[in-house]
Amino acid sequence: MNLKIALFGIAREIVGQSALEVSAPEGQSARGLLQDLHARYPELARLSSLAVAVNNEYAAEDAPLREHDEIALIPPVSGG
Amino acid sequence: MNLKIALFGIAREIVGQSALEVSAPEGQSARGLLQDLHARYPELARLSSLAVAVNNEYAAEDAPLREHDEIALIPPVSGG
Amino acid sequence: MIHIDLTDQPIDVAAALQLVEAEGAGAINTFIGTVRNQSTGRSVVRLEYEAYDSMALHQLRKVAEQALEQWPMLQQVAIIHRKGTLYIGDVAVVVAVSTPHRAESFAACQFIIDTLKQVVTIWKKEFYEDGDVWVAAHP
Amino acid sequence: MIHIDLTDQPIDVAAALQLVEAEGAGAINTFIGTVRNQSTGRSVVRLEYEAYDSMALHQLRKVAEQALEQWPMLQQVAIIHRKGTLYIGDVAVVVAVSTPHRAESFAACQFIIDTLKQVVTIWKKEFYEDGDVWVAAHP
Repeated sequence: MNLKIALFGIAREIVGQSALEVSAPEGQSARGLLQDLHARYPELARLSSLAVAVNNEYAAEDAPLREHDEIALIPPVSGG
Repeated sequence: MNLKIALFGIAREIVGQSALEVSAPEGQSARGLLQDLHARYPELARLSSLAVAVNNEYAAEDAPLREHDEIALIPPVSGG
Repeated sequence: MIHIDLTDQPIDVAAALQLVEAEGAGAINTFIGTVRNQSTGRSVVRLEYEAYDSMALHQLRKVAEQALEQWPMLQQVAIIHRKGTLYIGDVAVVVAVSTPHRAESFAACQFIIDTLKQVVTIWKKEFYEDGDVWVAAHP
Repeated sequence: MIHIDLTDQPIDVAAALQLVEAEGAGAINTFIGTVRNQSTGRSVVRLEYEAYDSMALHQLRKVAEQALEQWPMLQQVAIIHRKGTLYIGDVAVVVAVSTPHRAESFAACQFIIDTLKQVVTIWKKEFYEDGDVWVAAHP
């Protein structure tokens, strides 16, 4: 399946674009997606944290991703 | 000596005027003044608290009062 | 810097906030006390605040100084208290503090309003449909 | 009642305060975060806030709902966050809550700003004379 991933802040800068399309096996987990992306963009692994959001909620590590989910990478937030 | 005492809030209402002049022995303490006033105005003794202020500071119970002090009775405050 | 006021005019909250703005202060905490429509289950119509002005101003300044001692990082402190007749929704008191860091802004602001209520010589009389009470006067 | 906003326009603090006024609420606590001239010892020239808007709005609302669950006496909650480019002294965030009693106003307001900083998808980049940093990005 193809996953479309929105990127923000330093994750956007590291990848060099604000969205990314990756192909992933059916039932790919949030953790699996992060492992893939860490391999492709090693600088992502140096962040204090990197979470996956699905449909505006933080996703559990083993949450399976689906093709039409709104997926985003969430580097350490710093609002306020 | 003569002491002039400013009255506020419910203390003013109990006494029925906003200032009071009382004669007191030299070296009268804040506690002694309160005992005098409790005797003359028993309703003052029913308040949750009644403090004596001298020159804009709360006075200790055994603080001696002087004729030219600015003295006030302080019923329970309720600002804010 | 300490800004103290005791006034019979409506309090301008925006002006109070401007008093505590500081370039080194990223955190401003403000407490605003307004007149509630209820008190201990009775409907409030209006309030009257009476103050022993000179002592109230002196004690307000002391409270601010105590806060500055306890939290030396405080940059600005403003305490403005109303007196006279107030109606539902009117602002009775504003406390505003600015600090570089937020935890201290909450702690200092809360210390000030808590201490103010214990020591500052201001008295509140609540008027209901059917009577009035000097708040906290009796046990 | 919950009032949430994420805006690229200057925040009107007075308007935010009006949102939380309530006749039954005697206590309003407000936290205002402004841009400081310094951060970890470096002189800040400006900030840029980037937001994942839909998630930020959703999470802001969740934080407010959590506060209402924890302090059911809360009457009004307003959270307004700025995004885009900000300069020294600009208001970045306003949290305002109203309650009948003051202790809860402090606790709820502090809970909201603390939780906001942990979960809301907004990112701050600080620009100095000689560089820039995404705040908190690296250990």
